[in-house]
This record gives sequence, C-alpha cells and structure tokens, in this order.
Amino acid sequence: MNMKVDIAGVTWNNPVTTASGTFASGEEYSEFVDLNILGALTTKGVSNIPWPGNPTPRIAEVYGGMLNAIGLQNPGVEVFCDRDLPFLRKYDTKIIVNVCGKTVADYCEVVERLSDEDVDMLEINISCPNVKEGGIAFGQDPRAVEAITREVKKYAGQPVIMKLSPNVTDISGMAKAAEYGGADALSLINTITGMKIDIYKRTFALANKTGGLSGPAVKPVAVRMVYQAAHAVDIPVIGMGGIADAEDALEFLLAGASAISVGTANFYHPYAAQEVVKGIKDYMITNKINDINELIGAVDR
Amino acid sequence: MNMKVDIAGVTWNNPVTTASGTFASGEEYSEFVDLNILGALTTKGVSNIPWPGNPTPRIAEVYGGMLNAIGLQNPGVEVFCDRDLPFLRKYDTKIIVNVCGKTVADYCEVVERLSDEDVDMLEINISCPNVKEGGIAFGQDPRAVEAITREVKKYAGQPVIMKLSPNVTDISGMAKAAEYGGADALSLINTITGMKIDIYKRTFALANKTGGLSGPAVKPVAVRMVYQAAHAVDIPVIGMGGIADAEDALEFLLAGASAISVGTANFYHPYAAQEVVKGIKDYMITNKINDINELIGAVDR
Amino acid sequence: MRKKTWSTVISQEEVAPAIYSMWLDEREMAAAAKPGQFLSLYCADGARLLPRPISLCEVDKEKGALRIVYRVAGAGTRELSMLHTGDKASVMGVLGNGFPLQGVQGKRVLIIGGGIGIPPMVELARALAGGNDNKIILGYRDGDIFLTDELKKSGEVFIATEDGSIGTRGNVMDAISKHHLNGDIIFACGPTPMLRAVKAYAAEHHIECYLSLEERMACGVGACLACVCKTKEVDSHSNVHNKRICKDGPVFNASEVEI
Amino acid sequence: MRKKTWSTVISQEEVAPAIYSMWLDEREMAAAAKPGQFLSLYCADGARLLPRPISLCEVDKEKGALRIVYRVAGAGTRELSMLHTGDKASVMGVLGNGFPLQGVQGKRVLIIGGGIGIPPMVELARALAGGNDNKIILGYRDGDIFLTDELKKSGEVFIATEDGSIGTRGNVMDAISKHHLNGDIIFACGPTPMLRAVKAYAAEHHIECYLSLEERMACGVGACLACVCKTKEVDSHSNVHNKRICKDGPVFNASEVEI
Ligand SMILES: Cc1cc2nc3c(=O)[nH]c(=O)nc-3n(C[C@H](O)[C@H](O)[C@H](O)COP(=O)(O)OP(=O)(O)OC[C@H]3O[C@@H](n4cnc5c(N)ncnc54)[C@H](O)[C@@H]3O)c2cc1C
Ligand SMILES: Cc1cc2nc3c(=O)[nH]c(=O)nc-3n(C[C@H](O)[C@H](O)[C@H](O)COP(=O)(O)OP(=O)(O)OC[C@H]3O[C@@H](n4cnc5c(N)ncnc54)[C@H](O)[C@@H]3O)c2cc1C
Ligand SMILES: Cc1cc2nc3c(=O)[nH]c(=O)nc-3n(C[C@H](O)[C@H](O)[C@H](O)COP(=O)(O)O)c2cc1C
Ligand SMILES: Cc1cc2nc3c(=O)[nH]c(=O)nc-3n(C[C@H](O)[C@H](O)[C@H](O)COP(=O)(O)O)c2cc1C
Ligand code: FES
Ligand code: FES
Repeated sequence: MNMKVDIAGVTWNNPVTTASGTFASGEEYSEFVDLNILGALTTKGVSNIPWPGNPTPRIAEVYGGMLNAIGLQNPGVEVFCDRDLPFLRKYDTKIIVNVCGKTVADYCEVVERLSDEDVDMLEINISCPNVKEGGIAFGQDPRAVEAITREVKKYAGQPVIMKLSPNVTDISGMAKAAEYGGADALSLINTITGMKIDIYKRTFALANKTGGLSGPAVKPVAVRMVYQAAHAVDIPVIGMGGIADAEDALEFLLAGASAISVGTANFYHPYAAQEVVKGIKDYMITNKINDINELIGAVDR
Repeated sequence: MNMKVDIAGVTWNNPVTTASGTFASGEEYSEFVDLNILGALTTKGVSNIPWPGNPTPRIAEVYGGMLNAIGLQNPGVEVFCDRDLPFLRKYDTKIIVNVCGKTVADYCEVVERLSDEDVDMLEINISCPNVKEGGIAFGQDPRAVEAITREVKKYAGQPVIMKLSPNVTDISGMAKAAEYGGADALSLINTITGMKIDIYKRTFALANKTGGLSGPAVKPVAVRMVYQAAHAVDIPVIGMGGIADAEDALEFLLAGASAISVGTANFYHPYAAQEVVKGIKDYMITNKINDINELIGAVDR
Repeated sequence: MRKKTWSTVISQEEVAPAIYSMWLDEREMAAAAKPGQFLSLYCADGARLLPRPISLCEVDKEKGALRIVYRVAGAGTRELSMLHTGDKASVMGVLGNGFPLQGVQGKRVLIIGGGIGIPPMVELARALAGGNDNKIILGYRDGDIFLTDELKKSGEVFIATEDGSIGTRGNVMDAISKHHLNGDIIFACGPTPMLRAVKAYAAEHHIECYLSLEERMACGVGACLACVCKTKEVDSHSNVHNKRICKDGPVFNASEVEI
Repeated sequence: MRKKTWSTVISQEEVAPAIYSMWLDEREMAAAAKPGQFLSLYCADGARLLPRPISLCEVDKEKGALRIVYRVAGAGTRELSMLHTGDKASVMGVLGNGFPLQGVQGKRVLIIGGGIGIPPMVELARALAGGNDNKIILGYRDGDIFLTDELKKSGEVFIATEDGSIGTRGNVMDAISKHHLNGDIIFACGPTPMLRAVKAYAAEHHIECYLSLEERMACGVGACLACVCKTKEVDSHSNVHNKRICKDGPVFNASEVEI
C-alpha cells in the first residue's frame, strides 16, 4: 500500500502535515505525537527579525472554532535556524518553513536566508489577516499574488508553496495567479476574517478587533475552495481548514488536495495529526485502495 | 423602554425579523411563534414565475451549521400575492418580500408587480449561490451591484433592501456600491459557498455539488462583515448569519446592525425568533438601556 | 399538534445489533399521533444541529408514550442510542401526515417493510388488525431480525432475508411472489429501490398503494423546502412538481410521486 | 508528564453559590503534580472546543486524585458543573510550572488569594505548612466564602470581603495593612487589579513575589502563542518581550512580568 505523495518533487511519506502556527516548531507536541509519523511538519511563520505579535486577548472561542489574532509572533529567522531547525532535523519528516513579512523584500530576505539551510519546502504566507502590513494585503489581489510569487521564487532554494487567503471573491483566480508567478504548490485555506463582540463588556473579544476563524466551522468553505483551486491549476494543492480526523482529511483529498494539514485540531486534540495518518491508512485498507494517489480528486471520477 | 427601530422610514416594533428562506411565508411557524411578536417577517425568495428549485439532496448537515442548495424553489409572485400575502397581513408585523430573478428584468418584473401590494419592504437577493443564473453573479461585482440596485429602484413602490453576498473580497465596497445605486438599506450575510463530500460514496453530499453555509458556524464572519458594512455606509444594515439567541443578536446590534434576522436557528429551535425578541428586552432591562438605538453600533463607543 | 420539547426516556434497549428501541414519555404527542407520522430528534452535541427524523413505531395513548425503533447510522443516532431511562431527549412532533386509514376497512392489506422501514409498520398493522386480513412482508439483510414478534400480533408475517438465513432468500418482492400474496391495498416503507419495485408491482396489478418516503430534512415542518420529492402533477401548495415529504408526506399515494 | 485523557469524576459538590469542587481520578497526573500547576478541561459539546484551564486545588498522591475548585463563569464551566460521580471528564495535564518552593523553607510567607484565585493556594499552603509561618490572606466578594477551612489547616487565615460581611471590609491589601502582616516572600493569585496591587506592594517593600497569571488559552502547551504576557526582558524562548503563561507560567516572579 502506498501512502507516499509527491509535492513539487518532494516525496512525503504520507500526505499529512501540520498547519502553520498550530504546531510551533514541533517541540511542544513531540510529547504527544511521534513526529516521525508526519509526512511533513510545517512551522509557525518566520520573519527576518523577531516579531512581538499583537496585544492580548489574542484568541476567542467561537461556535465550532476559534478566532486568533496572534499577529505572527516569532523569534526571527536566526533563532529559528540556530535552535528549531536542528531539533526538527532529528526526525524523519519533511520540513516546511512558513515565511511571513511586511514587505516583499522582507519575504525575500527570509527565503534567501533559508535557501542554503536543510529545509525541504517553503510556504509563503500572503494571507494572514492579523497584521497591519503585509500578510493578507498581498493575498487579495491576483496581480500582487503573481508578483510576490515571482519575486520570492528568485531567491528560493526550495520549492515554494504559496498560501492563499479565503477572504476573496475568486479563489480560482488567485490560484492561477500564483501558478503564473511560478509557485510550485499551493496551500489553502488560511483563516477567514471574523469578529466577536463581548456583549456584557460591549467591546471586542480580541484586542485586534478582528481575528482569523479556524476549526471545524470553516471546513465546508475550505473544501469548496480546495476543490476550486485544484481544478484551476496543474500544481499540487495542500488542503486545510477544520481537519480534525481522517474523515475530514479524506474529504480534502477527494476534493483534489494532494496533501492536507491538521491545524486548530492539534490544540484540542494533541494526538490529531497522528490519528489522521492512521485513519487514512485504515480507510485505504477497508476500501482496498492500493495507492493514496487514487483518492486524490476522486470525487469527480 | 423603546424597542422600535426605523429601517429606511419603516418603523418596526422591534429589530427582529426572519431570514429569507428559513421561515417560508410564516404559516408553518405560526404554530410555534406568535407572528405579531416579530418586528418584521421576511419571506422566502419570490420570482416572476414558479421555480422548481434544485434536485435533492438539497441540504447537508455540517459542523455547527448546514449547507443548502434549495435553488430558490417558490410558487411565483402571483400565488404569493393571492395566498401568502393575505395570510401575512393578518398579523401586526412588517412584511418584507425577498425577491429573486435570473435577469435584471426578472427582478424588476417582480418588484413592479409588488409595488401596489400591501408590502412594507423589498429585499433583493443578489447573493444566492445556488442558482446557475442570476443570484450571486450580481452580488460579486460592485458595478453589477450598483446597476441592479439602480434599476430595481425605478420600479419599487417600497423601500429596497439589497442583500449582499459574503463571498467577496471587499464587503465594504459592495455595501457602498449598493448605497450609490440608491439602496434604502442593506442586509447581510447571505450564505457562504461551501461543499461537503461523502467519503464513503465518494460523491458530493449535495446534488448541486456546492451549497450555502449557514448557522452558528458563520457567525464570526457575519459579525465582521456587518461591522465593516455598517461603517462603510449611512443606510441601515440588517445583520444575520448564525443568530440563534438574544446574545447573538446583540453582537450584531453592537457591531452596527439596525435590525437582525433569525435564520437557520428556526429550523432546530422553532421558538428562536420569539425568544430573541424576549431576550433583547431582558438585556435592555438588566443593563438599563432605555432605547434600543443606544445599542446600535455601541461596540465602538 | 406540533411542538418541540424535552421528553423523558422511559426505556431504551438494543433489539438487534445496532437497532435500538426507545420509549418516550410524551402524552400530548401520543394523544395526537397516527401511524406513519414521525418525530424529529435533536442531538445534545451542538456540532449537530439538524433533526434526525424517526418514525413512530408504537403509540400508547393510554400511557402517553411513544416508541421509536432506529438503526445507528451515524453520529446522531449513536448519540441517541446512549440515552438511558430518565434522560431527556429533545423531540419535535408529531410530524407528517401518516398513512390514510379511511376506507381500508374490510380490504386485503399488504404491509411491506424493508429494513429500517419496518418500524412504522408496527403501529399501522395494529391499527388495521381489527377488520382486515393483513399480510405483512418484511425484508431484512440477515438473520438479525427485529419487530417480528410485535407484527405477528397484527397479521400473517412473511420474512425475506438477503442472505436467506430466515424465510425467503431475496427481497420482499421475492417473498410476495413465492407466497402468491395478493391484496387490495399496499402500504410500504423501506429503501428507495424497494419502494420503486413496490410501486411498479402496484401499478402493474392496479393496486392502490401508499409509500412512506425519506429525504434529508432541516425544518421538518414544511418551511425550508429541503425534503421535496417530484410529483406527477403540479402541487397546489408549491405550484411546481414538488411536494414536501415532511409536511405533505412522508406517506404518498404511489401514483402521485416519482421516485 | 503531559497527556490528554478521560478522567473519572470521583465526586463533585457545590461548595458555595456557583463554586464547584471536583475530585478527579488521575494517578499519573497526581504523581507528577506540583502546586500552582493547572489542568485543561474540555467540553463534551462540540460547539466549544477550547480548553477551560483550571488550577490544581489539591493533589492526593496516595489516592491518585486531583481536586479542582472553580466558579461557573460561562457555558463551559456550567457543563463541567453538571458532571456526576462516575462520569468522564476530558482533561489535559499537568500543565504549567507551578510555584517555586525551593529555598522557601523557614521564610515568613504571605499567601494571597482573591476570589477564584484562592483554589491553587490550598495545595501551596499545605506544601509550605511544615517549615513556614504562613499568613494566608483571602479576598471574597461577600459572605459566601469557600476553602477557608482547608486553608486554616496550613496557616493563619485573614479574610477580606468587599461588602464587609466577614473579616476586613475591602480587599486583600486592606486586610494586610489592618493586620500589619509582614513576610519575606509572597505568593498570589487572583484578579489582575489585585495582582497589580500585590506587585506594587512587594516592590515597595522589596519582598520576593510570585504571581499566578491568567490569559485565554488555545493549546495549553506553549505552541499557539495565545496566552502571552509582557516581560521586562527579552525572553530567551520567544526572543521578544513575551512569555507564555501556559508553559513558562502561570507563575512568574512579579519583577519579570508587566501586568
Ligand atoms: C420520515 C423519516 C422517517 C424515518 N424513520 C426512521 C426510523 O424509524 N428508524 C430509523 O432507523 N431511521 C429512520 N429514518 C432515517 C433516519 O432519519 C436516519 O438514519 C438518521 O437521521 C441518521 O442520522 P445520523 O446522525 O445517525 O447519521 P448521519 O449520516 O451522521 O446524519 C447526517 C445528517 O443526514 C441526515 N440523514 C442521514 N440519513 C438520513 C436518512 N436516511 N433520511 C433522512 N435524513 C438522513 C441526518 O438526519 C443528519 O442531518 C427516517 C427518515 C425519515 C426522513
Ligand atoms: C492558569 C489558569 C488557571 C485557572 N484556574 C481557575 C480555577 O482554579 N478556578 C476557576 O474557577 N477558574 C480558573 N481559571 C479561569 C477559568 O479558566 C475560566 O473561568 C473558564 O475558562 C471559563 O470558561 P467558561 O466556558 O465557563 O466561560 P466562557 O466565558 O464561556 O469561556 C469562553 C472562552 O474563554 C475562556 N475564558 C473565559 N474566562 C477565562 C479566564 N478567566 N481565563 C482564561 N480563559 C478564560 C474559556 O476557557 C473559553 O475558551 C483559570 C484560568 C487560567 C488561565
Ligand atoms: C493560532 C493560529 C496561528 C496561526 N499562525 C499561522 C502562521 O503563522 N502562518 C500561516 O500561514 N498560517 C497560520 N495560521 C493558519 C493555519 O495554518 C490554517 O491555515 C488555518 O488555521 C486553517 O486550518 P485549521 O482550521 O485546521 O486550523 C494560524 C492559525 C491559528 C489558529
Ligand atoms: C434553507 C435556506 C434557504 C434560504 N433561502 C433564501 C432565499 O430564498 N433568499 C435569500 O435571500 N436568502 C436565503 N437564505 C439565506 C438566509 O436568509 C440567510 O441569509 C443565511 O442563511 C444566513 O443566516 P443564518 O445563518 O441565520 O441562517 C436561505 C438560507 C437557508 C438555510
Ligand atoms: S424539512 Fe423543511 S420542508 Fe421538509
Ligand atoms: S495557550 Fe497556546 S501558547 Fe499558551
């Protein structure tokens, strides 16, 4: 039985990774999950210099999900390379570094810094709704998506995954723009911008006013967008948004995702990523699927 | 204590109405709810001729919500006027007729037909994701929004509420476009396009493949968009999306909605609309609010 | 009589593998209930908001109790199956039209139930047991049969099992032809392929026939238009070729619907 | 030792209006637990996914049991309050660093708890009861006090109530000044305004001071960066002026955090 998938020339042992920002750099969850079992591990966003993130409260619980406005707090690419990368390299899993920035030059700086490092893929976050500059601004205009992709590709030593925002009218157009720009793969969805108001304090539940919605609540929107994006481009798509178990993961694979990420579910079920790998395997056995690639996009076949 | 709100010159007894398509024309729920208690009753979409809607399955349950692709089945404006309107007029509530069409001319035909009828307001659905022609196509382009608003206004005998789609990059732009076009009020959000896949049958859960996501799962997105829209325009905004109780309703009022609609919640809690009215009143008493208008948009104050 | 309320579970037991039987204390609904009507059951877990429609299997008007019998088909019915005596269940009812019983008196009745379509036949058969010669044909997957004892009290029971472990090997139509069963009127509930076969059989033999249909439901009261079935004629309510299973059904004259 | 599991509820009772005390059967966690650490409790209702962090109030290493005491603050704690003996609770633990107990021996300790910040003080006071002269200052809203009996076993208890119904009228700082309490080290948990006052008092009197902080949490293990507090110096892990309350805390030296 084959669970290996090829994502832009990088072979993962299975199609399961962790969604950026929900698994830090792996260390915290290594107590719960055997990291060797993951197809890939995607890190929290890394920027050129340390970022302090937003004021608290940074998160709020909402029905079937959560809002977050962490604001991409991270120790910066130097600490990442010195401390987190050596830790990750101990495991038999692909390493995807999620990159964030305020300007195109910021992104390129990080990408260039990582080009010689022992990193397998880069994921460019142009869809974070929680920072004032950068982030989502790049991800809501197809020309900007194409331009930043083209620029980042110039400096990249590894295949580049462009991470798309769901806060758009036309996800297919964004997917195509990234493909035109030279993206090697796509990932989606990032969080959907939302808001919660505390009716007793009559104030915003988050210091940042708005935050990104994630968790099971967003899954139907994510499946739809992954389906649309996968049908719009010829590069692989990594699907995410509300995946908590193998059944959720299989929905995305059937919709056309070549791989999937477990995100918010890690928070409330730290064994989730590992169980998703196991559950996909079980489904393949029960349904006599010899190669995981037979399932990818199979809803249309 | 005043619960009355003025929506484009029409005075509702309270800010609570029903979301189009979740309350039919009121008859089915009159067994559960005293319709006199509603500020307004919004009907299912009405078209110029009878529409058969989509094939089944038309709905699917998803985490914290549902997908629907009813496809705007309705008996047509003539049956509506002959049968449903006389029923509704028996009650002390404002009547908002939701209008759908495939072409601008279709919309105008219904609007003109209703112009002399005893109807209080019209809500123009340019945001239904579940029909091939019309619907959402009009609601995702600001120029189209402005144009159809302007056209419909020419034939309207009642104030016109433009119902906006959440499936857009920039809700403020859509809100402004409707306002420029002459809209008297806005309502949002309609459903967010989603998809569900049955992993055992390896097929779409809905015959229509995609459907509209509604229910508690969408509330944070709806609150955010209502906040943005209310801050972009000077006309009143009717907020909806996942409202199931008075606390939910108050979030929307605080975010800037002048009125709110109870939708999907009617299905699983048929007393919801009535309880929302009661719950808002209780909140006002507890918090010594003399006029509901003090609450509208108060999150910023 | 329609309301949504919390009903007390009187008792619940597993009557066959993954098939549960539950009695609910619900006097008002029991007083109004007719065979063929159904309840909407709601989950406690807020992740699952839509109703689980379940047919009435028995109505005890004296005790004010309702019986439902259901298969654990997914997370919702699994949740229901975990309720115990004294627990509360969130229930809306009674819903739908039920089987038409007027004018059936004295007729030879064929009552056909397939799988989880069998439960509504219990109350129906009992209601007709007095004046009719009931032939009750039941289709099961295998030897794990249920509700046969109850049904034997109300007529002659014929069983078909797909694996042949009990009765006729095959489906209900096989049992009907094997036993040369005839009738003046048919009532049937079961999977769509079975209902199609029953409909065709009834049409061929010019037998009056009523089918109980299923569709995904959101409201259960006729408001959302989720649960429609296609009709031969334009329906007076919808003004199109659609009827609502929850409100205009779930029981339809076979000749009026297209399945 | 960190894991997420289903623990059995040994017992639960309401010890004051809306204040519940629950004992959980959790041998492995009890063996590892230290005063000041906390558990994440999860809801059964899938609408509510995030943890409810609750401090350890008592640890019975012998019985392998953990006690928590919490106020019903919203839907999640309401759900927890409805669990009975034998029910299962979804729990992750043990989390956080706990109070630093090394070197406290022989010191005059001020233990300050405000409202729902009182529970963690029970296990702390017991751990320090042997060799220290504990002064325990407790602030309540009104006469509905809780955990005072437990705390009296581990030191001298002083009570402040906002409405003056018991002890000093006012807050914990009022009780401290009224009774001229002095100490070499302070441990405090309670609402932020109280912690600010304690921090200022400790700084003024140059007393070593540890505060247990609260913030909204998603992961509870240091991965999501939701629960940060501002620090005076650049933190070695985050490389910015932030520490994670769930992992680097919840107990901090008052001088290192800005609250
Ligand atoms: C009028 C009517 C009467 C019924 N009577 C019975 C009965 O007496 N006994 C019995 O075992 N089953 C009966 N069913 C089927 C029963 O409703 C489904 O098995 C049940 O809803 C499955 O819920 P779940 O959460 O376990 O499954 P899931 O598949 O997890 O449910 C997901 C969603 O799909 C809906 N759904 C799934 N299967 C069906 C179905 N077959 N029909 C309608 N909705 C469905 C659920 O209600 C829910 O909204 C009846 C259905 C209808 C329409
Ligand atoms: C380290 C730590 C220890 C705690 N120890 C105790 C204790 O021993 N006893 C006790 O009664 N309370 C304690 N609390 C507070 C307790 O976590 C909240 O009262 C509880 O989470 C409220 O949940 P709810 O569903 O009832 O309220 P809701 O307001 O409905 O909760 C909504 C969301 O906000 C979060 N939340 C609400 N209030 C708080 C808060 N004060 N701190 C962190 N998250 C919050 C919830 O966890 C949930 O995710 C502690 C908090 C922390 C951070
Ligand atoms: C707390 C939190 C932090 C996140 N941080 C990042 C990030 O640093 N970079 C990024 O690209 N996405 C980030 N995301 C988005 C997730 O990677 C993912 O796209 C999104 O949450 C949807 O998946 P989910 O519903 O499974 O969580 C974050 C999400 C959460 C909840
Ligand atoms: C079954 C169903 C049918 C709907 N039909 C209509 C419709 O005819 N016209 C319309 O403008 N919106 C329609 N809507 C959208 C709702 O009016 C509302 O905008 C949306 O469901 C969000 O609110 P909610 O989450 O409270 O349901 C429909 C929604 C549902 C669930
Ligand atoms: S379920 Fe809503 S019309 Fe039947
Ligand atoms: S709750 Fe996630 S870092 Fe503390």
